[in-house]
Amino acid sequence: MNQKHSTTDLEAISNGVRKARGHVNQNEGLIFEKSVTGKRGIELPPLDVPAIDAVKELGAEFARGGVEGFPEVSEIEVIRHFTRLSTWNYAIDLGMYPLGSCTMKYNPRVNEFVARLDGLATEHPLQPGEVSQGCLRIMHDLEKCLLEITGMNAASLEPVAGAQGELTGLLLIRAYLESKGNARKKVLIPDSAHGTNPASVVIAGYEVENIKSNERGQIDIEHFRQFVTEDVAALMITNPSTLGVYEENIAEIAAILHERGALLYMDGANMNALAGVTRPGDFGVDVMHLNLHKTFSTPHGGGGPGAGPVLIKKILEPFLPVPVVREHDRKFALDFNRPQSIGRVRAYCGNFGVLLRALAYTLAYGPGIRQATEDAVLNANYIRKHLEDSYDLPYNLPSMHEVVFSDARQKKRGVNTMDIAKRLIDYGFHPYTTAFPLIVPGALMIEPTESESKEECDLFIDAMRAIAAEAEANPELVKTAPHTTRVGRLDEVAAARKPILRWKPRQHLDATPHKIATTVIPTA
Amino acid sequence: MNQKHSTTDLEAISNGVRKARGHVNQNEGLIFEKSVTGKRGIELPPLDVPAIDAVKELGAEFARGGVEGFPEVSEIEVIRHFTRLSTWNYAIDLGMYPLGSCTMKYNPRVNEFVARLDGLATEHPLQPGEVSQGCLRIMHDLEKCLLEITGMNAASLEPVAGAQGELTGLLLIRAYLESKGNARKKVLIPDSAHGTNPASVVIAGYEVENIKSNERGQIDIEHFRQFVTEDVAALMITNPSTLGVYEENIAEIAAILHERGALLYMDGANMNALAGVTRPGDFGVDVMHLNLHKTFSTPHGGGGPGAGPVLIKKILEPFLPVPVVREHDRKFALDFNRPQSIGRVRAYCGNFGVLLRALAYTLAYGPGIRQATEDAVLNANYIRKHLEDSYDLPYNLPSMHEVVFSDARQKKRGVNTMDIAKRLIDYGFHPYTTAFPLIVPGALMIEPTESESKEECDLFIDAMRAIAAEAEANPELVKTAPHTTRVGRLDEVAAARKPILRWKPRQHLDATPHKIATTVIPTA
Amino acid sequence: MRYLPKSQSERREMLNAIGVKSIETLFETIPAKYRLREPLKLPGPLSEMEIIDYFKARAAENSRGYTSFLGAGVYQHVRSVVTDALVQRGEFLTSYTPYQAEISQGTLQAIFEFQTLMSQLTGQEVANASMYDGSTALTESVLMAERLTRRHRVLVARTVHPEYRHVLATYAKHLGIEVEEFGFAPSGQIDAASIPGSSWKEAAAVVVQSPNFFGVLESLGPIAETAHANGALLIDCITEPLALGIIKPPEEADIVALEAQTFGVPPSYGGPFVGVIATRDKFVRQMPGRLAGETTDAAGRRGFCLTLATREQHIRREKATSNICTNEALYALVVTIHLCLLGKDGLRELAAQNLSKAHFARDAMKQIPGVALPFSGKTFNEFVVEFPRPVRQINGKLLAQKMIGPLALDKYYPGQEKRGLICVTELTPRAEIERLAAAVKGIVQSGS
Amino acid sequence: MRYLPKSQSERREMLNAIGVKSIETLFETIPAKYRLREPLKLPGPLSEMEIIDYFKARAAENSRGYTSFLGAGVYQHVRSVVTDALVQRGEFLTSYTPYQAEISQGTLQAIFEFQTLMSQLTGQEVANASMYDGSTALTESVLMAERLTRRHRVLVARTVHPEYRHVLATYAKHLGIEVEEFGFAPSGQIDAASIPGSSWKEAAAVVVQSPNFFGVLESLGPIAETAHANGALLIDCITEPLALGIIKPPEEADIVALEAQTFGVPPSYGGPFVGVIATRDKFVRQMPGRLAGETTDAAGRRGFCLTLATREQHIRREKATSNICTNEALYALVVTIHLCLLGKDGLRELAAQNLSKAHFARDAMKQIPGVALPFSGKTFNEFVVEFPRPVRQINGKLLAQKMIGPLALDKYYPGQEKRGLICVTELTPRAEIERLAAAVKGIVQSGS
Ligand SMILES: Cc1ncc(COP(=O)(O)O)c(C=O)c1O
Ligand SMILES: Cc1ncc(COP(=O)(O)O)c(C=O)c1O
Repeated sequence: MNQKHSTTDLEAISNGVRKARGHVNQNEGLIFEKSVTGKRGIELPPLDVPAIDAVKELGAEFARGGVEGFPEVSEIEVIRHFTRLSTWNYAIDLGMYPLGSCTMKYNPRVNEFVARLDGLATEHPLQPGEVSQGCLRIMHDLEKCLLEITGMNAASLEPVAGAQGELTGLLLIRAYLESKGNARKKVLIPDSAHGTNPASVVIAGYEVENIKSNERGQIDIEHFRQFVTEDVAALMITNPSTLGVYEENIAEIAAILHERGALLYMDGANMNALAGVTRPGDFGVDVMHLNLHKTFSTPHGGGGPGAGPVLIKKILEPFLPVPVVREHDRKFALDFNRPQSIGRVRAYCGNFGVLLRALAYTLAYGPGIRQATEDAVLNANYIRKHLEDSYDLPYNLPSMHEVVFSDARQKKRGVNTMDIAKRLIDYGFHPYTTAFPLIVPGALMIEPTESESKEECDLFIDAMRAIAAEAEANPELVKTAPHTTRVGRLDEVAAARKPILRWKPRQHLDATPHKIATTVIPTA
Repeated sequence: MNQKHSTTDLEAISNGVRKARGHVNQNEGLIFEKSVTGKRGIELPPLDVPAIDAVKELGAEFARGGVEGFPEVSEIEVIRHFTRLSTWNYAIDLGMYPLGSCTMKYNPRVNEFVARLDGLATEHPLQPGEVSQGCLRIMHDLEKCLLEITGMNAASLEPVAGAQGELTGLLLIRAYLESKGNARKKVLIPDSAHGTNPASVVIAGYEVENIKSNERGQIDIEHFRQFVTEDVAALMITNPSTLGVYEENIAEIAAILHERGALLYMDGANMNALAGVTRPGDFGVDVMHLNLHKTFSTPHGGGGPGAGPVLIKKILEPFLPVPVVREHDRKFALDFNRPQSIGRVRAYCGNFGVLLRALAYTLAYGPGIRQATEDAVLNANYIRKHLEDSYDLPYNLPSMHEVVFSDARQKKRGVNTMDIAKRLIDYGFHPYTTAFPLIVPGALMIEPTESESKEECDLFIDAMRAIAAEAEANPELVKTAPHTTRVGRLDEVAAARKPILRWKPRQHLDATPHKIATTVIPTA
Repeated sequence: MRYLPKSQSERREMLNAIGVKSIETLFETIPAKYRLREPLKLPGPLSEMEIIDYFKARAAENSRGYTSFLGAGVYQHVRSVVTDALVQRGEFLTSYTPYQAEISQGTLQAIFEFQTLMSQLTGQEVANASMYDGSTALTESVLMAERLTRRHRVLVARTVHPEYRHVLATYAKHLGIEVEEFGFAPSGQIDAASIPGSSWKEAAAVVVQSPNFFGVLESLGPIAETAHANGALLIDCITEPLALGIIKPPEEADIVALEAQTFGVPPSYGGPFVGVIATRDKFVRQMPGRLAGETTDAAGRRGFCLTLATREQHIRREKATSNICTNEALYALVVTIHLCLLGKDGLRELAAQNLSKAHFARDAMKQIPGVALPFSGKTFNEFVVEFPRPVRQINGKLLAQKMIGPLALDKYYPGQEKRGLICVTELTPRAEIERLAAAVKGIVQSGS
Repeated sequence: MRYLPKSQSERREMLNAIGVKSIETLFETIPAKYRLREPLKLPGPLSEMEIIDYFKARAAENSRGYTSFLGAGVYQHVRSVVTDALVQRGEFLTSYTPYQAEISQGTLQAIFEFQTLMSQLTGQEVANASMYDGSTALTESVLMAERLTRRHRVLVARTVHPEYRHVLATYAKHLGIEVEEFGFAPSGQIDAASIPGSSWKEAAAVVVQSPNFFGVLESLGPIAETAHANGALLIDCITEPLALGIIKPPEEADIVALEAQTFGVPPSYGGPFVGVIATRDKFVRQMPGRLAGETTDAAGRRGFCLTLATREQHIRREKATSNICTNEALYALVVTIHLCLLGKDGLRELAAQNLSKAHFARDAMKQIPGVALPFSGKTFNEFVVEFPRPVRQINGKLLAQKMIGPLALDKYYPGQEKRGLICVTELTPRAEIERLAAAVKGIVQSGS
């Protein structure tokens, strides 16, 4: 309980909440606040060679006495510190994570197991090919799977996130167009696009031209045609769009672009709606990336890592970044000899550990990956159906893997999407995505993924309906949520205005109210 | 929050609680309530031999269609089910666990790692010695360490818990005395003993004779002398006693017993007070057991497993249970050829996985194990010092690894040890041991172990003092604790009167209030 | 030392607070002459890395790379990494016995689920929260039968696991319980007819095992009838309960003593394992071991707590049903998670695969000239083979080919040196079964 | 399918609730001709066991059993099992970016601790919550310097990791940033004098690395002075920050671009790793990447939240400081836990061990006739050796002896085929160093 409430308030807070309850939870200060000189959490085997005197060897110019302020704690304190911290987090392993556009699906445990195998986790990226056949084969096998799923012709596994995949794809487009004599100037982006799209376009040296979606949230073909001038290098489109809607004219859009010498880039972040059902390569896409940390189940880990492989049509292959995995006679090698390559977007071979997990995921399903897609779309539509009465649906088009509502109705009572999201926390759920896509003011973007059971979907529906009712009957309750978390809404304005971005000894000794200090107990 | 409280109550509940706060926590039904026909959490590789028709092969007499009522759930549901359940538990990894007599110390993570190694976790207990040298050497090395720590001469690693160690030790005493011509009739046990001691005595075919501790909680030598008749096979003593007090006359006691042909058995559950400081073998003990799941840090795992190796003097060696590990020329073997053996107390070779962890623990410390002992005793005395003013200390003797208070003062306000224990939960701690030892009415038995930092001890002291103050000022608050857990005190009387010991489909469908049911939502 | 969360200055500070000069003072109740003056002679201290190196070196001295055909109460089956990931959560791994129910609901609900699964599996009404292992579960079942019937003789089939019988004998010896063994028929099943009527009259219980130590399924109906007619209880011991996935549960039995290692618990050179006792509701107050029960709190919310503790040593001391205190809770959790993952279909399929695999192996062995199957009874995933030469000789040669051959029965049954017990599970690749058959054939034919 | 929590009947029930006949209906917005009629041609489905078998087979095709002397930006150091046990907790592993602070305080506080550790280590005022890796951290540092100085030229030492420079070149190409490289002196340190004055005038930044790619420590003082005098920033790139345990932090630098893999992150054939940017407070609003900041809730309780998001793409889109969104949070957590375990003393000791080991190896190599150490600068745990023959030839022979030899510098520095970069850490046993020296000696002497 994070605020003082009257008894009636308390009843209101937990009334109808079936999925969660309060429970006692450990406090924990910063690790620096637990530090005492002389404690440590790792011991090293004794040195088996003569010890060098570092100060003498390095001299006053280089020698350092130790890192000032570094923590000194024992092993059990580290265990408790991070175990306690972990209990403050929500996670997929705890429940539904309906973050639209994020595809928070189950992260299979076997993937973690195989990623840690001796002989895989231990391999150095610069070791000779003779002793790297296993790694290379994994990359090769994954590449083949991704090409089959997307219907594309070639791939680079190097980009380590969706955004880097975007940049890589755009650089490929640029290299290709340059090879045709004109790199062109602009990339078109619908207004529903994710923020990384325009940001990547700029790094690739293009200008962004935003194109408005029509009243149905789709690209208006006629309108679009006018945009595709000689200056346009490509259209960068998310399909299904961030509204969760399939771009019905995608093939025609591709044709228009191709006709004018431009290319079609597809942000594949929403591939969870398509895998096994349709293939971007078949409907005209020239370049795309996948987010393996979304569609292919690799864990988000509180913000990363990811992998954003780029998949392309044949015409773009000469320009792929180095290195590329090649097979010859069941022997695998890294190919660096690619004179037309755009270069490199990252050192070594990309996030191999993520690629490996994605392959484990793909092998688990095989062609059955279609069932996952179907279940994801089924869940989204089931939720949509049951919430249509309670929330405003700004774009009434068929939903695929996600559905986007708006807070239009609740706003009349002063309750916005963020308030509803925070209240969901009291109901035992992670919020949906708020404030995205930008074309929906006050968006509630809900993506359940295939990993949710009917039971979990039903509880979510119940919670969302209950909150809609609360927004009518007791808007204050929603606006001040969450009520059951160990901290309430944080002052983000203060955080940004006078940023405190690291612990410092002095500042925190003063700030005793925040500190879980160890009191000095007067001995009797 | 598990009850409805007024605002002032709420403030009282969390006032002064520095170690914990409420936080939202997931509900979860029984796994059987989540089951839906056709789901599953494991898939098997395809069968690589012709499939047998089980019904045909086994016939109607034997063939079974499937286990009625078994759950049918997917992998992610299993992950969430047990992850959610886990968050309802307290654990050493979360904080101090001051359970007296239980030695809840840090369970090193590396021990879990090595116990799972391919080549250790995978070994079959009946495999030939030629391919078991690693396992045998581990047992041998552990045995040597335990003998050095205890000062004894020989060991059996077979018993899988303290209680089984007791039984084994008593059977050894019986066999030895029988070999001398008279097994005798009785085993003496101080009234402060753990319940397993008398229970084990009975299984070994002896009668229990309880002997009263004197007003100092110790064995009165003169009184004791009278007890040691010709009928007495042994004294079974815990040292330090369950009061945490070293039995000052132990050597003299041993001498009296030996003089009269009886033996001294020491329950080594409290060895955490002695390791590296003194050795039972040196002060006259003939037989003892160790609780590796206490002193040697192997995890309690919610109730087990354990291991209770028995350590003995030379004279008892012929009677050890089979098998015994033997070394010859750095080759190790199991010795079954022991004609005078008492037999076997368990199939195979004991809890090897626990033994292995105990060895890992011992290797981590080496001779430094003394420092752990010192820290354990330091913590107990530090806590004692700071709580003496607030709680009654019935036996004012020097404490070793634990200290036992009584609720005598708080009882005057109607608050008993269990109430204080429950209130500790609100303060973010696991309770101490209540209601043991029996010689202290309303006991508060506190064993911090060496794993607690000064910070954690200080928070514990603060909490205990705050509760003592609450017991004065607001006894009701303490008597109705805990207030912050997901369930309140449970009706244990009802549980025992009409026991519900398993889930049954019918019963639970009726009990809808308890069930987190999946509502059927009317479609609009 | 990395496990100790104290600095030297804190130690001094705490000694000051206590009011003593040095730590030695706190040990002064130990007579000086017994206080160690020298450090113990122990190996170490070792860093984490060195500990890992030590155990990796030991692991390399064991059977890695060998194919094993051993069962005999300890089985290698598929285990999911999911189980291990979950039991390694600190909240399960490092928690104590759930006496404090309000902060132990996780363990308690899991135990309740374990009890339910074990009841369902065995067809019994109630099961406990675990015993040390199968051998002690069996032994305690006999003591339980003695308390229930107040009779002191127990009839035990020689087809019951020999090490279990050894444990029973050790416990029984000083409790005035007479253990009478009886033999088996050519089918490999018990020869109940060989039990004298006089024995029946005094019998507290008759103990059988199914599948028995030879892998043969026992018919429980007839023996149950005889037992009950004589006022005795039937105890069924089960060392390979995976069989219950496709084989009828021992509903006729009054007590079932189970070893649940087969369900996700690694062999680990013999333990920790998971014993269980399951029985009829009416016998529950004589059943040893912990029990979790369902109840409610004051607000009516469902919760679980340990119950019927008046059976246990911490309450009843010398009058308790058993001396057991620490049990095998964590491995009961392993079994629970494993069975939840397998589920109804998975368990059935797994059992069926074992049946098919073992029958394939049985057929392969049968076809080797000179090799015979001595018992005619139905089997699950183990069976006895009779060779023209001592099993130990054959095994020596198999070992050289990186195979751990059949268990030589003469280890337990003197005189049966040519008989070996073979176990084949879903994990034994067909190619390895064929390699075994070929190797045996070669050895038998070569005659050397 | 085991990952899917639905039965067929539930699917049907849900379709009914939605009001459609079949799942196909929900895909009808996809033109029929693009809907797949055939199942995809993918391997699988595989059970968990088969997946493990597949990856174990792959692992066996790699370098297990070989001793490696490779570093070059990726290091094998001691890792504690504690770190892995903690990061595998579902609450860390399976949580999203902590935008919802109230239920993400665990991740947020850990990030805040990471930022603090990185600041302390580098002697900088502020550090971000991670970049993809060192190479992109360096690249983004250059872009940051460009924004800060509004200059478009960057001077980069050829002693900076060649693959990092390659990444920088790829990004810089279309942004109008001119990358000008400069060489190194016989000491192996940068040859700052070779930079023309005209270049300095237009320079946004000068980029050096210390320890540099040859393992040699750079003196940052002089170059910092020159840079600052010319209005340019100094960017220090660090690929082996373990050195900072005993080597002075680059306080003179304005931006530090770090690869933190060395702190507990497995090499994993090149990723995931952990890039970091650290800088001065005054530059923070031009720094890319997430930041966690301290704040309070309405009740005054301390809490953490992501902050200064106006730098980021989801707010600023094409005007953002970077396109980075997903970063390497989980591995930043690995680094955080690892450094908390090591602590001040542990880090120092570990660094000192590396120094001693590498110097032992350097001495051993130096003693081989015909083998020379071409650079005179001070080194940490890597150093360049010059052989009388091409490194690749030597490595071929070492590989046959299960050693992965020095990195042949001609991979990146054409013409330097006789020079190799050797890395030795605390994990390289002395005996293996001696084996390498003996093998090299043999190869060099045999002449074949
Ligand atoms: C539609 C879309 N595009 C691109 C991205 C960026 O991917 P990443 O975060 O892996 O860089 C995201 C991630 O949230 C996304 O949802
Ligand atoms: C003093 C004492 N003796 C014996 C035992 C019994 O040991 P176990 O539970 O391992 O059987 C205990 C366990 O709590 C104990 O504290």
